Amino acid sequence: MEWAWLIPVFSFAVVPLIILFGKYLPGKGSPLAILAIIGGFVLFWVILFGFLNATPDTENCHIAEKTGALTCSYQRTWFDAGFPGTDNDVDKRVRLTWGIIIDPLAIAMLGLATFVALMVQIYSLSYMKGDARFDWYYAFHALFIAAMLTLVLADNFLLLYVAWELVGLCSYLLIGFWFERPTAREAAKKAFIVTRIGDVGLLIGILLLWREVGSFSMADAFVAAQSGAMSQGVATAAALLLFLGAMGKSAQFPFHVWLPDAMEGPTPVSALIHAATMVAAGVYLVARAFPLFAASGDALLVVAIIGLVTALGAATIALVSTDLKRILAYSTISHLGLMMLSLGAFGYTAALFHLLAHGFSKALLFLGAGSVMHATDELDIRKMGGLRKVMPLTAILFSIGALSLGGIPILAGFWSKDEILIAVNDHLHPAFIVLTLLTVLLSALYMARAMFVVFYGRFANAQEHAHESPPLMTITMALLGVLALFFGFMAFNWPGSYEGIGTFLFYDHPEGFHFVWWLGILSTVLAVAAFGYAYLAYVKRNDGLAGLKGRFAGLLRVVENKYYIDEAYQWSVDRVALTFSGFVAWLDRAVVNDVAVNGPANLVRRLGEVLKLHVTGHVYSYALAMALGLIGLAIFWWIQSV
Amino acid sequence: MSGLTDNLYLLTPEFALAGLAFLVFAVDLLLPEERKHLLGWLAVLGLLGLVVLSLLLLPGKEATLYGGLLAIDGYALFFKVLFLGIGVFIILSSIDYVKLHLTHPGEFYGLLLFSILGMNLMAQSRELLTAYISLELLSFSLYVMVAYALGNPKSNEGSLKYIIIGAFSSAILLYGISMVYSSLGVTRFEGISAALSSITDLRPALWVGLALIIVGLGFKLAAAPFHMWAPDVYEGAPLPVTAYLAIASKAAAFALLLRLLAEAFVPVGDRWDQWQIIVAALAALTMLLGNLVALAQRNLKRLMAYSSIGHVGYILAGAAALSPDSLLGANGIIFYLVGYSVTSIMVFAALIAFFNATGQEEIADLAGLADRQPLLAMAVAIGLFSLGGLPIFVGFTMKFYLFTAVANAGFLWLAGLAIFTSLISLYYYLQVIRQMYIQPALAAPLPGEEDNPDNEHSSAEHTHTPSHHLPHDDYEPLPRPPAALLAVVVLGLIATVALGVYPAPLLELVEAASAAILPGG
Amino acid sequence: MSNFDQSALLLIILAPLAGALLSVFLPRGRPNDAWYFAIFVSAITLILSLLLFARYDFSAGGYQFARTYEWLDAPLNIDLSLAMDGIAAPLVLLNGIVLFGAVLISQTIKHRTRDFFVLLLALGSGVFGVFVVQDLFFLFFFYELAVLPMYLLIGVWGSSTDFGSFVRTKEYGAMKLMLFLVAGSVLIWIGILALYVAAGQAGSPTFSLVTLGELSQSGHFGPDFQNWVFPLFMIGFGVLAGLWPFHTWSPDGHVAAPTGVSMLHAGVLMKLGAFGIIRVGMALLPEGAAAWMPVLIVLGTVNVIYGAISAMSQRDLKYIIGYSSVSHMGYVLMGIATLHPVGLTGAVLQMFSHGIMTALMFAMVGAIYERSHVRDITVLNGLMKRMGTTSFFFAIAGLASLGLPGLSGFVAEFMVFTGAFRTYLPLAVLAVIGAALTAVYILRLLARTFFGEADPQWEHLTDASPVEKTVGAAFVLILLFVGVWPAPLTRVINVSVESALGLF
Amino acid sequence: MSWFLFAILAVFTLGGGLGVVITRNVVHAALFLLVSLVAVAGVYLILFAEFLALVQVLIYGGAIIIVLLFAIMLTRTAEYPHISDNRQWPLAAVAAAGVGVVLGAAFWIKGVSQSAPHSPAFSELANSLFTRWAIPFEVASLVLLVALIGAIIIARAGEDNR
Amino acid sequence: MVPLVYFQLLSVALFIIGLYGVMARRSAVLIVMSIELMLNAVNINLIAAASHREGTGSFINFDGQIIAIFIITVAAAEVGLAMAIIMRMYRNRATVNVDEIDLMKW
Repeated sequence: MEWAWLIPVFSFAVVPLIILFGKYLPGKGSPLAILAIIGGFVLFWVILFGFLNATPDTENCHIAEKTGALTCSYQRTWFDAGFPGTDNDVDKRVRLTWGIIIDPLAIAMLGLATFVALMVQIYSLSYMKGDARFDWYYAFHALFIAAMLTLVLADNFLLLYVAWELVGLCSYLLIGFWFERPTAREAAKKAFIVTRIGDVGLLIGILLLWREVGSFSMADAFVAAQSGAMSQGVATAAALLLFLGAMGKSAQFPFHVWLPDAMEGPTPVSALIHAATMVAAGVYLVARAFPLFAASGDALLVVAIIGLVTALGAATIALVSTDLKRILAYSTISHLGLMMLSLGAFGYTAALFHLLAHGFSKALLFLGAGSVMHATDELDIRKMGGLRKVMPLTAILFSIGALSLGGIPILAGFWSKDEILIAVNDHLHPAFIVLTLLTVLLSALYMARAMFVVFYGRFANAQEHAHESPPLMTITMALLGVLALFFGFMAFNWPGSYEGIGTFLFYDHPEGFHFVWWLGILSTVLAVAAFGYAYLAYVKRNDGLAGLKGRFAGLLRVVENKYYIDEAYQWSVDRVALTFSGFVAWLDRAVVNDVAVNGPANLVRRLGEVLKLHVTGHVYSYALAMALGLIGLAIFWWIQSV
Repeated sequence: MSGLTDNLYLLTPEFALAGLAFLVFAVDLLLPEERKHLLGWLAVLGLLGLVVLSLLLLPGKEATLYGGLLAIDGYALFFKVLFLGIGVFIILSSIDYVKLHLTHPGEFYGLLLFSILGMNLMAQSRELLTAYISLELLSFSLYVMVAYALGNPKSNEGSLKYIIIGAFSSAILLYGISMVYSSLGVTRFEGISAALSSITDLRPALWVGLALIIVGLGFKLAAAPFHMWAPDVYEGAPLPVTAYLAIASKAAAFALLLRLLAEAFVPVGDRWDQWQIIVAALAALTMLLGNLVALAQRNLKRLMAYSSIGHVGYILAGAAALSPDSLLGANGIIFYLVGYSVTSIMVFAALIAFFNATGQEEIADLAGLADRQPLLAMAVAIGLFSLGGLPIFVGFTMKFYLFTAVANAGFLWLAGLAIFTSLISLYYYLQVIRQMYIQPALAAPLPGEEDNPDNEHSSAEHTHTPSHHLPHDDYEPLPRPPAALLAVVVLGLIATVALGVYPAPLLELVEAASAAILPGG
Repeated sequence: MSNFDQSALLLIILAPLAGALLSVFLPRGRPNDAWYFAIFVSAITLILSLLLFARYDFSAGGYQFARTYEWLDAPLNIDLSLAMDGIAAPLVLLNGIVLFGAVLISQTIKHRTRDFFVLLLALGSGVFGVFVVQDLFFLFFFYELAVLPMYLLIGVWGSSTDFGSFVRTKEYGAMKLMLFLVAGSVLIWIGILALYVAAGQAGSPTFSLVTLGELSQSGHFGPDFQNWVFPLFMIGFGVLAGLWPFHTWSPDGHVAAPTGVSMLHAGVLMKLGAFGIIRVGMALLPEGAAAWMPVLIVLGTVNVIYGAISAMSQRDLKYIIGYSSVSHMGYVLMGIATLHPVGLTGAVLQMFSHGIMTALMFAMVGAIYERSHVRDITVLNGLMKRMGTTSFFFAIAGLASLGLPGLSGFVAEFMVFTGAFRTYLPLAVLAVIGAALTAVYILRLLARTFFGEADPQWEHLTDASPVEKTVGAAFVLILLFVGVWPAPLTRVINVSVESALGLF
Repeated sequence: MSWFLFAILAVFTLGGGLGVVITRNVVHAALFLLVSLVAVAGVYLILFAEFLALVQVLIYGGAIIIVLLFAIMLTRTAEYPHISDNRQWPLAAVAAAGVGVVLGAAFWIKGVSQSAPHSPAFSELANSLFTRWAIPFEVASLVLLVALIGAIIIARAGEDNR
Repeated sequence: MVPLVYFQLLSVALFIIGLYGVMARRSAVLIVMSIELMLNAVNINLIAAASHREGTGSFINFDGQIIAIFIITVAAAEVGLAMAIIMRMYRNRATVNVDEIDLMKW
């Protein structure tokens, strides 16, 4: 297991190789990247089994306090700052370390990341074929996956922050991959800056914890938080600050604005970064720091509320959006909101389970959308229809993903969502469960809408030239599809062999698999009803929908405009920020420089111009001056002498 | 009366100098007009000989001649060599100028030699009348030399103003002497100090008399408010004479003042402590006025005049820092005088060469000099940087030394003011350097640039153009300056840097000199 | 002690100076000769600085390579005593690197080339001097020597720019820079004299930092004295460090200065100020420092925020970088003002990292300006297409300056924050926010200038020359190296930080 | 008796002086100057400085006045008969008065208590002039020489400079 | 017997008259005359001091008279040179009025 650090290092290693020699390598270096990630994926299994066999008395392993999970961690010193010495002392020095932690959470994320990354990279081989910057694409990919793996393995906040920023960078680079497009350029900038705002919170939180604990180790921080060595207020503040970072990364309201725009990037990138892995990092962070959140109840409540608002709001927008990828993006936001909600409801296991399930399904959906794009160069669903005739495989796989996220039973999404509902129901105010169910309904509805409009119904003539995608793409999709289908069964308790995910991924105490019938049935009914209605509305084209739209026209406009949040941002940036900075710049030039600096200088020069007039050029006035000076000097001397 | 004229041989250099002057006059009669420049070389050789003679004859000699009228000591020797040296370089840099622009070369060099004699005696005299007469010898020569550009009304006007104010101030000086004499009965420096410290009921006449003497010397130093003649005279005088005024006559006046203060006032102790502030006040006024007004100058000579007034202010600050038990102040002053002389000679030599080639003397005329004659530009630039007090040049070291002395004597405020005013001075020095290096050659100064040298539109015509894309080839280069001037400039450069980087050897000599007049230190 | 250790410091000061003096005798009008010679000289200094840094024994710490040369004895007592400690070591290295880079980049100087390199080398020698002398006189001497050439370097080889609403001529930039810096040195000079006088009253008049340090520790400098003298140094050196509100010389100077000079100016010269505060202010006047640090850290924070906000709405590349330098020097000042070991270490590291980063930026901007004669980011666009390498290097530098982990900027800023969080929590929070602002203007710059479709008018632009590529690549590698493995620097800095803060 | 003489001489001295600075006619001014100088010589006499009185009359009354008159004739301008004062004369009067007050006060306060005036023997004077004061004497001769040369060069007509 | 002070006051009076003349007159020639008055004031002062033996008997010397001799000499030379310059001025500028002689100022 101590070799886990190799997983990211593989990918890090290939980055410079591809950048420097990519042009000369076969496949522009893409094989290198894929090899690296394959290595990572293999190593993941090694570590998984190593971990399953590990016991608290294996070296470097122990049962972590509070989380109660078996944890193994390995560390190397990075560098010391401050006075020479070894021990951390908040007033003398701080030792920074490369440290990895291996626990169920980390392993789960490893699995998700490596697998999806592998799929996506293979998929990209044919999707990105012939792109001018093919090599750069794979370099960025490798860099991203390396950073992502570091992020999940990090055992101290600083390393986590480092990786956190790097994934942000890669997302920036990949969103702006086609930087010639102004839209892509702006989207990338927006993504970076918006997430950066969250990161400020994260950094402040980390430094705040350091201030309290004296080291950046997560474990120390959690112990301090739980043992009360850290005051309740500080714990809450720190937790909320960390959550700020999580909100940025996981596109939680009000920082969700960047994610839809991020769809400007290549679709595989959207699948990997903006669906499966990076955006989940926020959820991962909250889960990772759960002891801290748990130590302050208020923080968790905030998490839940934000999560719910996000989930609901995003779902509604997804319902009316007309861009296939954006629909998926909003659904991602919505599901991330659900995960946050579940965490806020102590649904630790549920959240992570849903994270995985959603990861596979959403990756599948994006790749499907990608193959649609590949086939039609079109993203506006209004111009699509009946594609299943031309690309049946894609249609089936996409449908699987949609049904899974729509919460149709036995598919992965259903089970994970069910867990969340239970958690919400158990731990939170009744209002929450109602709204959550509404969200469930909506998510089913928009999934169904996307699915039916694109693949079923009348064939849109716009796409004669459309065709099924090449095997590399379909195969990878198929693999993901399998997971989307059956991953849900991981939740069950298979007596003898496997006790269910709840005994592996848990907080505080292992949880068996449980199922609340009325909730299950209710959610199923909602989902099925949603799909049914969608079928009628979009395939059979009965015009109940039009009437509905007419009735809620005003509301519709608000929703279609994404609640004007982007406009609000735009306004605040243009009107407030830029105006203010313009003012400061003017101040600096006109006041600080021209008045405060040039002023005195010119004053002195003018003084010279005036003073020089005393030399009149008339000899008698020189004599007069001497006489006056004489009087002054004589009197002065006299005074000084007596 | 025996004893008075013992070891009169110690005055050999002075007599020889007078002899040299007469020799020049004599040879002048023999030489044809076109060979007269040889007189200059004759004078140079003679002066160099005198330097050697003095260095062979005088070191280590301590004596006072004529019952305390003249001193033979390290101090006198140091300044003697300094003045002779200055004379050498001034003559070297004026030979061509004289040939080009002046008549009566023989008399010119002769008068110059007489004035050097006067300066030597000023540094040696320990008695008021002797000092006065020597000073008049210097002044008279200068009156004539200032007027030497006979056809030039400016030169004429300068000398008229100079002689009127000069006579006026010498009348004041003499009145001071008479008051001192009438209240103490002595005019010898140590006599004065002895009387000051011994006699109990001193008369106000004495204080006022001393004040009048300071006024008289203040005129010679061009210390504010007795400085107004300086700009006019400097501007009117022929360039070499301007240089001579700015360097030699100032150095001589300070040599006299320093000896007077050190031998007559400083030993008096507590009274001197009270008088220091007076000198400090003069210094402050002088450095402020000189540097501020210099900001507004367009004419090179006038600029140098005001800047020299500023430097006088610094040196006076050093004079205020004299103290019976420390040589720091005296060292600072002497070191500063040497450094100032070296730097200024270099600058003036370069300006003379420029004037010989172009006949121009406005700051704006220097435009593009860096391309037209790089060596001259470099000399002027380095000289001005040095005067502005920047390393690695002597200007920095000497200012640091002097201001340290001032601060150490308890006048930190004065040192601060001095440092601040040298910041101001840097501004106008940089304006000259800007003309030479930045302004393209032959570019007539733009309208409005005069009153605001770094204003916006001064280079609006080449916005967005890196300077090295500017056409810098449209200049006509200046002829290479003749050997004599070249020698002065190069030697000046070497000395400016050498003294700035390693002044220790010089400072040992300076220590010896100041120890001679401040035995207590 | 090997012979090298004996004389290395003197060598590293004299080498550029000697080079400058020798260059004077090179034939005029043969630009390349001057350039080659300057490369030769600066290469020597680079090697020397590398050797010095490598041979500095960080386990022993303290001042090393000490050597004293008699200069003036009583009554002034000035010696040229040289020594290098762990705070100076990285900066010496920095100067070696940046000087070399600046000389290489200055290949494009074709007019009065010889004079240019003479001045450039003189400047470099002055900077080396300040870092390694142990005597106030010489510290001031070299300080002024480093300032002096700037006027001509900017005035002669600089460029004037018309910003429509206002014009910045090179004369203006040069003059302002010169007067500002010398005005700062006025205060420093007064402070030095005050110290000398105080030492004299304590019985041993001297300018030696060592002796003065002993005097100050034996309590010869009273609190009142320290409280009025320290601000002289704080502001005097602060001017050079771009301390708000005495910063305006810096952006204007950059706008006017030629590339190589901008590199040295922002890369090294501004560091002299911060270094002076540590070396003179903190070491000799600890009580005064302790009393004034709250002021300094407030000003430093203002630097950070103010610089970033002003940079946001600038249109000229050099103005943006100039203001970002103001902002980044703010971190240095903050780090110093924390008086916290980690913070101070961060400050020194930030000096190094910012030196490299900003030098790289100016180098690349110079490359662009050379080709397009435009620095207006609203006019330039799509350069990534035309000048890929240049844009890439610039982007790396930009990312470093917005504190991206893995690049040196992050490590340094982060350490500064750490120290500040311990000592001045609210200001530290502000500073972190300021770091986010950096991202705004850097990304805006990248998006406007390098991304997007290129106008046809930029078709003709060629990518960086081999020389520029070399410099850029080298600097990028340094940024990466320090960002990934700062230990070689920090372990050197740490020891001297300990002795520097030992007084507090 | 000596009081009477002193008063007379003082009146002539100052009167002459005032005449010089007040009259509007330059030639008159020169004559007033002569009066004043001769009166000063008289003052020397009542101070028993006969030699000085002699020198005074010879050099001043003789040489200097003549030189002045020559100069006046050679530089005759139309306004010599009615030359006016410059604009700042009131200021000048004030300043002069100020100087007078200072100097007068300086002498008046703690004035010297003195005994009868006496005079050195003429021989002593000469002796010390040529022994003790030899150097100033020689320098003075040089001064005269310089003035002579200068006067010749400057005043010589014709050849102006190129 | 006239006390020394009265001679000194006399010299002061003459001195300031000369002083006034220098500051108030326009013609260079008159200014030179005024300077001569000042010098005579000096001489009176010196000679008076020289020829009064002081009660406290601190000095008997006639240096005063010697100084006076020198002053007279120098004064003569001064006048000569000044007149030469004035004539040159007259030849160049056709005036000797100092308020018209201000080519150079400021």
